Amino acid sequence: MTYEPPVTDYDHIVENCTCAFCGCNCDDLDYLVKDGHVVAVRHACRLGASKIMEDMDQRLIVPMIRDENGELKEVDWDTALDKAAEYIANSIRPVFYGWSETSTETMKEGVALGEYIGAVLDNQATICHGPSLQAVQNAGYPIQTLGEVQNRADMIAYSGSNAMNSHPRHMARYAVFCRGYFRQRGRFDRTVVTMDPKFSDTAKCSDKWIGFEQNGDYGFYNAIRAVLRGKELYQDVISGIPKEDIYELAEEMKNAEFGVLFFGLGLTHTLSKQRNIDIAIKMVQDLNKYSKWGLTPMRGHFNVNGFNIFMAFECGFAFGVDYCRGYPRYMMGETNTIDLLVRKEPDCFMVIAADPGAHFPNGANQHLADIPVIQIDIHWGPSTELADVVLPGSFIGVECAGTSYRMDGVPIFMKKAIDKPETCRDDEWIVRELKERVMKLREEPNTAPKYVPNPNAL
Amino acid sequence: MKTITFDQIKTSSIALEFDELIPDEIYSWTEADFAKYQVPIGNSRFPLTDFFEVTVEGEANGPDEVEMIINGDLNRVKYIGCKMSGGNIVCNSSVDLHVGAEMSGGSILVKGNAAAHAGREMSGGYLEIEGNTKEFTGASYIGEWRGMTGGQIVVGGNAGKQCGECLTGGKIHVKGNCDILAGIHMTKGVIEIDGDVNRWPGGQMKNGNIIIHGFLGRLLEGFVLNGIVVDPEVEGVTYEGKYIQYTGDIGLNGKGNLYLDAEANKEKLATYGELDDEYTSIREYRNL
Amino acid sequence: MEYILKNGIVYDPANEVNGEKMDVMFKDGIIVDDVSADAEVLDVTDKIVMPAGIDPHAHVAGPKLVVGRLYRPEDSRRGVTQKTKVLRSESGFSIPSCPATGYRYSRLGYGTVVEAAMPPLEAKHTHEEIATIPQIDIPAMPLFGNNWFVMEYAKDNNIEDIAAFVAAWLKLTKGYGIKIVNPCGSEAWGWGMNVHGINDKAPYFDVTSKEVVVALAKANEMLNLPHSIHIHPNDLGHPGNVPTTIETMDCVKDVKKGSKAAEIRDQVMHVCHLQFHSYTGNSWKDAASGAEEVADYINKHDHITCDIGQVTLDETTTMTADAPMEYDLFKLSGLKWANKDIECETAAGIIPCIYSAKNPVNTLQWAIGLELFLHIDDPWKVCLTTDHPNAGPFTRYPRIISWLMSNTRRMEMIENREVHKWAEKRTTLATLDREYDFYDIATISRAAPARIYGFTDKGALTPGYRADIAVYDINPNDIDPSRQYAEIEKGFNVADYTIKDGQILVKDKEIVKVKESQNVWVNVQGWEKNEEKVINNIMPFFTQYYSVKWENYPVHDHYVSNPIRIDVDGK
Amino acid sequence: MHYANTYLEKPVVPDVKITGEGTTDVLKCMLNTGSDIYQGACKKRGSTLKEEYKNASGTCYMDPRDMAKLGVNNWDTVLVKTDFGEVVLNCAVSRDAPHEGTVFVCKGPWANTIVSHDTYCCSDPTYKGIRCTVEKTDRKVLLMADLMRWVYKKYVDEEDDDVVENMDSLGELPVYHGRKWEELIDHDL
Repeated sequence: MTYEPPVTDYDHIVENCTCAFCGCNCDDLDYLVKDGHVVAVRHACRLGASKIMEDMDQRLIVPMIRDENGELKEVDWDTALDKAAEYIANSIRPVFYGWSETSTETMKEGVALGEYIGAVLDNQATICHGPSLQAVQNAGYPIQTLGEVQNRADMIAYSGSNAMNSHPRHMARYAVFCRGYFRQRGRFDRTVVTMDPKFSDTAKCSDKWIGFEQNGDYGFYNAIRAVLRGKELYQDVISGIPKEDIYELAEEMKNAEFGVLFFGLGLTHTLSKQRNIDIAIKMVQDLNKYSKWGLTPMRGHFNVNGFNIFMAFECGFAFGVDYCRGYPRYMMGETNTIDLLVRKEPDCFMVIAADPGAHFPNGANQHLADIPVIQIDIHWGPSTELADVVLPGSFIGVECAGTSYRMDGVPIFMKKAIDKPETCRDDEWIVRELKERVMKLREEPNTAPKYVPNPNAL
Repeated sequence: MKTITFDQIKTSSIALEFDELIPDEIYSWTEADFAKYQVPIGNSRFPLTDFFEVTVEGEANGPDEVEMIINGDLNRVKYIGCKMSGGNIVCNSSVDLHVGAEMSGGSILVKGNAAAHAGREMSGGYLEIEGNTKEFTGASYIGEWRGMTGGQIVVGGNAGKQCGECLTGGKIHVKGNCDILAGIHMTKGVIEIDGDVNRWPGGQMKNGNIIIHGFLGRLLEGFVLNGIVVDPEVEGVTYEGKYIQYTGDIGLNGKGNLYLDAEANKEKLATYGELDDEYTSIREYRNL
Repeated sequence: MEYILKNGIVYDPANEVNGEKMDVMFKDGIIVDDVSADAEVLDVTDKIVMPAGIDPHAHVAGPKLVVGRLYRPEDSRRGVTQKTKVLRSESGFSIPSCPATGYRYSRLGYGTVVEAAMPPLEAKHTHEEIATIPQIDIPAMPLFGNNWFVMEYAKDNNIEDIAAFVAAWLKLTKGYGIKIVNPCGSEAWGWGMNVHGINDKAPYFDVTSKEVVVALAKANEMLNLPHSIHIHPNDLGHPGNVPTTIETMDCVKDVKKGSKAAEIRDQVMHVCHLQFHSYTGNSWKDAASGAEEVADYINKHDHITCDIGQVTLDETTTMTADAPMEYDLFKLSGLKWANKDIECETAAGIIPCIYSAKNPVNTLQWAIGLELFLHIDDPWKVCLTTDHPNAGPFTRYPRIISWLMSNTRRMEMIENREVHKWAEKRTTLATLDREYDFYDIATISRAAPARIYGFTDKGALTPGYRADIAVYDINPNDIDPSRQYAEIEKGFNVADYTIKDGQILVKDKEIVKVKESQNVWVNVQGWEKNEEKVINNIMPFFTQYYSVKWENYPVHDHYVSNPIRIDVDGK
Repeated sequence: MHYANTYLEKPVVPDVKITGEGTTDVLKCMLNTGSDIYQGACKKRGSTLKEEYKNASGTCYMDPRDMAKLGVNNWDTVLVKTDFGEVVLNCAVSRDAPHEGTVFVCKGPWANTIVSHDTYCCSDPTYKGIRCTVEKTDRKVLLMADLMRWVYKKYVDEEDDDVVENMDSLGELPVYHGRKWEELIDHDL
C-alpha cells in the first residue's frame, strides 16, 4: 500500500451523506465533488469509499436487450421497458428479487407491481439473514439501537461476524472504540469477545476469541445456557471449546452491565442455520435475568433491513412473500428465491439492486440460464452475464434520494449529492413504469377467485 | 362410499396447488364439476382436466365417505390433503410440500417420498409416508409455538431436519434415520425413531418424549442423565429393552424425556463427546 | 359535492343531540346547515348516525408495530384476505398490516386514530407507516417521559426549557402531544432495572418519576397544547399499583391549565389504559380489583380523563414502551420476547399474549375494565379503547359496546362460567347493573376523545366541522340492547356508511373507496427563539452521543406529504 | 481527473515460500465462504469484470501447512471440487490462519460453483462447512465473464466444458453492441 496525498482538487463538498454500503448506514460522510463526480469521500471506510467512487467502466448507462446472437444491444427506454413488461405480464411464476440496495420508495412501487401480477417478492435476506429472521420469529427479538450500544455497552460479543471486514466502521462508530455517555474511555471500558471458528480480523482486535468448531454453534450455545441454569457440564470439550472456558465466558456475560451480541452469517450459513440464532436469542433472554443484554443482526446491505421492515408493514411478512394467489403467503422452503430456483419453478426473474450471479449457488443460478432475467442495477456485474433485459438504475444516496433502514431499524433519509448520468433513471421511476406497462398488458390479473379466510380470525 | 381417481395426463414444472381439492370440498362433486374446476398454478388458474383425468364412482354424503386416489408423478403437486377433516387419500407417488398440513381427520397414504412440511400443524388423522420426508415433518408454521397437536405421522424411510419441531401432541414415528434437531422446541407428544440420529435431538424441548432405537451421534449439554431404565412405558406404549434416559432441555427447565437404546449406544456413556463426521450431517441423510 | 343523510337517528353528544330523527348535510367535505336541491340523498331511515369514531389510544404505526409484525408471522397469517378490485390484500389479526388497519377502522366507522407512542429517533418510520395506512387521520404522540434531556431539565425544574424542547420536538417529529410512558422506568430498563412507584429515581439521572410528570404537565400547559399530557403511569400490570396510579393522577391536580387550552379541553392529564393500573394485592395470588378506588378519584376530580384498555379475551400481541414490564410478562409466559431500546429516549417491549377467559388473572383484567366503565359516572371522562393491540385488537370494539350496553350479557358470562369465577369473587362487576345507552356510546367513542384531544373540527356534527360520519344499521327504537346484545355487536361491526372528509369510503358495509391518510400535528408558535436556544444547548451532546447526525433526525417533509397542521399560539 | 485509490490489484497476503513438491496430490478440506474487505470493495465499486475482482474473489485462502502439503505457493492455481461442482482458483496464505484443514473462498461467482444449494427449508443455502478436495492444477483462473459463460452457458451453443473454457476471453470490459448516445436519449421521459 502506498501513501496517497489527500485530494485537494474539488469543486465543493456535500456534507452528512449516508453511506450506501453496509447495514451501518454511516450518515456522516462528506463527498468531495468535482465536475459532477465524487472524487473523494471523507470518513468512509474502504468499502464505503469504493462503492461511492464507483468504477465508471462498468457503469450501466443505457438500457440493453439481449439480441438473437446472445449479445446485449443498447436500446431506448421504451423498447427495453416494453420488453421487460412483456416478460412479466406473460409469466405465471414471476420472482422479483433484490430491493436491498434501493430505497423504500422503490419498494412501494415494487410491492404494487408484485401484488398486481401475483409475484414472489424476496430480498437478500433470503441468502443472508433469512435464518435470523426465522429465529426471531421463533424466539424473539431483543434489540437496541446502536446508540444504546455506544453509550452503555461494556461487553460486546461478535458471533460468526467479521465486522472488521464486512462492517469496517461498526466497531469504531457504534460499538467498541467509540466513547459513550457511560463509557467515556471508549475501548478501555469494554470487553470484546469474538466467537468464530476463524481467527478473523475482528478476533485479532478482541479481548477474547472463542474458536468453536465449524458447525458446532448450536451445541456451544446450548452449553452456555445450561451453565446459566447452573448445570455442571459433563463433557470436557463442547464443540471444540474446553468446558472451563465456557464457565468463564458465562460468568463474564452474567457480570456485564450492558452486553450486546452481534451476529453475522457465520451463524446463519452453517449446519443448524436458524436454530443457531434461535438459541443465541434464548441465551440473551436468559442473560437478562442477571444483567442487561441485547442483540443485533449484522445486516449486510444498507437497506436489507428496510425491505424486511417495509414488507412487514405492507403485508405482515418480512421477506419471501408470495402473492400468487392474491394474498400474501410466507412459507420457508416454498416461497423463497433459492428454493424456487432449485425447484425450477420461476418463469421470469427480475433482479433489482442485487446480484444473484455473484451470490447464488450454482444449483440455483442454473435455472436463471433457462428463463428470462430482467436486471435493474447500476453496474455491469455477474448477473448482467445472465440478463436478457438490462435497465440502468441510479445510485441511492449519491445520485438519488431515498429512505433506508439501518441494521437496528433507525430510518435514514439518504440524500442526493450529484446528478445521475443522463440516460439512467431512478429505480422508483423504472419500477413504476414497469407496473403501468404490465397493467396495460394484463388488464385483469388472473387470480384465484375463491379464498376462504380463516374463520377464527375476524 | 365415493372413489375419486385422479390419473395424471401431464406434469407441470410449476407446482399445482391442491388445497381446494380435499374431501371436505369435493365430496359432492361430479365429473362435470371437476371438468369445470380450475386449479391454481402460480399466479393463474388452469383447467384441472389438462393435468388430470378425473373419474368419480359412487356417492358420498360427507367427506368421510370419500376416497381420493391420485396417480402419476406428484413431485409438483403441493398441499395435498391440506386442512382436510375426513376421508381417505392415496398418493401413488412422491408428493410435494405440505402434504396433510393442518389436517384434522381422515388419512393420507403416500406411496413414495414427501417434500418438506409434511403433516405440518396437523391436529388429527393419520398420515403415512412410505418413503422419506424432508425437513419440518409434523412441525409448526413459522413463528407458531403450537405445532402438531394430534394425530399420527408414520414415516417409512428417513426424516429430514427438525422433524417434529414444536410438537404439542400426537405421535411421529420415523422408521428410518433422523437428521439433526428432531423434536426441537417440543412441548408434548412422542417422537419415535427406529434408526440413527445424527445430532442434537430435543433442543430446547420443554416436555414430551423422544425414543431413539438407533445410535445417537451427539447429545446436547442441556440434557441430564437419569440412568438406565428397562422397558420404559411412554404414553401407554411399552418399549422393550434397556434404555438410557435423559431429561431436558435444562435451558428451559425442561422436563422432556429422551430414551436412547442402551444396546445401540453402548459407547455413549463411556466415550461421550466423540465427534461425528460433519460430512454425514450434510450429505448422507439428504440423499438416502 | 353535496350530500344529505336523510332520516337517520342522530347521536351527537357534543351538540346534545340524543337520538333525534334528523338530516345531516355536508358539502365539499364539511358539515353544513343546508344544501341545495341538487344534493345527493343518502337514505338512512331509522339508522344510527354518529360522528365518525375517534380512537384516542392505539398502536397502529411505528417501529414496535413492525417488530411485532416481523416476528409474529403466525399472527399475520390469521385474517388474511384476498385483494379485490378496490382493496389490497389484508393480513393479521392483532397486528394487522397497514392497509388492513385502515380498512378495518373504516369498516368500524372510525375516522381518526391516535398513534400513542412514537419514539422521536424513529419518527420517520412511524410516518412512513402512517402514509401506508389508508382511510383515517392519524395524530402521533412522541415519547418524552424517558428522554435524557427532559430528565435533565426536570431535575433542575427548568420548565421553560422543557417547554421549548417539547415545542421543538413536536415540529421535528411532526407530533401531536406529550406521551409519557413509565417515566424513568424505561430509562432504568437501559440497565435491566425498573422504577417502583412514582417516587423512585431513574439510575444516574437522579430524578423521580413524579418530578418528570409534573414538569412535563407544566410545560404542556405553558405551551397551551390542545391535548394534555398523555400518561401511562409506572407499575403497569403489577398487583398493588393503585396507589401509584392515584398518586400519579394526584400529582398534577394543582397544575393550572393553559389559558387557551382551557377553552377546548377539561383535563390536565389523560391516563391511558387505566384498567392495567387498577390492581390491588401484593401478587397475582391475592390480586383484586382496585377499580372502585380509582374510579372514585376520577369521579371526584375534574382534571383527569382516561381510557380503559379493555381486555377482550383474545390471543393478541402486547407492545408498549414500558419495556421492563414486558420482560416481566415474558418471564411469566415464556413465549417469545422482543424488545427495542432506543438511545437516549425510550424502550419498547413486545410479546404475544393469550388472554383466556379460563385464566383467573385475565378474567380479573376483563372485569376491572368493565368496572371502570361502569363506575366512572361521567362518560365524558372515559374513552373506549383496548389499547390496541395490548388488551385486544380494535376490531373488538363492537363486542365491548355490547358488553357495556347489556347487563344481561355480563351476568350471563359470569353465571354461566364463560369467565373465571374471579370475576365475581374479586370484583364488583356482578353488582353493577348500569347499562350504557347509545348516547353514552357516542360519547365514549366520539365526543369525549375529541374534547380530550382538543379537536376543533371533528367528533361532532357541528356545521363547519369535517364531515366525518358513521351510519350503523341499527334501529335504536326497535332494539333492546340489553337482550339483543348480539345484534348490537353485529350492527357496530360494520358501518353502513363511513364518511371521511365528505368522501364516502364505506357504503352498504363494503369499502368502495380508498383514501390517503393524513397525519395531524401541532405546530407551536411563539417559542422559536427558545427552541433555537435549547437546540443549540443540546447540540454538543447530540453530536457526541446520538448515532445519527442532526440532519437525519427530523422528519423531513418528504414523509408527511399531506398533513393537517394545527397551529397553536404558545405564548 | 484524480480519483482516490480505493482498491488494490491483489489482496495483501502474508509472504510464504513453500519449497518442495508437497506430500499429497489431493487434500481433503472443509470449505468456508464469506466476505472479506477486498472482495467487498471490488464488488461494490463495480469492477467485477476485471482482474482485481478475480484476484479478490477467485482466491482460495489456505493454511500454510496445507499449502506445504500440496506444494503450492501464493498465487499458484488449485482446483477445488465439491459435490456441487468444481472451479479453478488462485491459492494464497490465509490472513486468518491457522485453520488447518479449512479453506476459505470469498463469496462470488467462483465460490458459487462449488457451494451447496441445499437450504433445508430455511431459505438460505449452505455456504459454509462443505467438504471439498483441493488439488494442484495447470488450468487458469477464469475472469468473471468467462466463468459465467463456462458455468451457465446461457448464450453459447457449445455444451462441452473444455471447449467453453478455452474460448476467446470476453475480456475485462463489458461486451455489447453500442449505439450512439444521442439517438438513445429520449428527452420526453
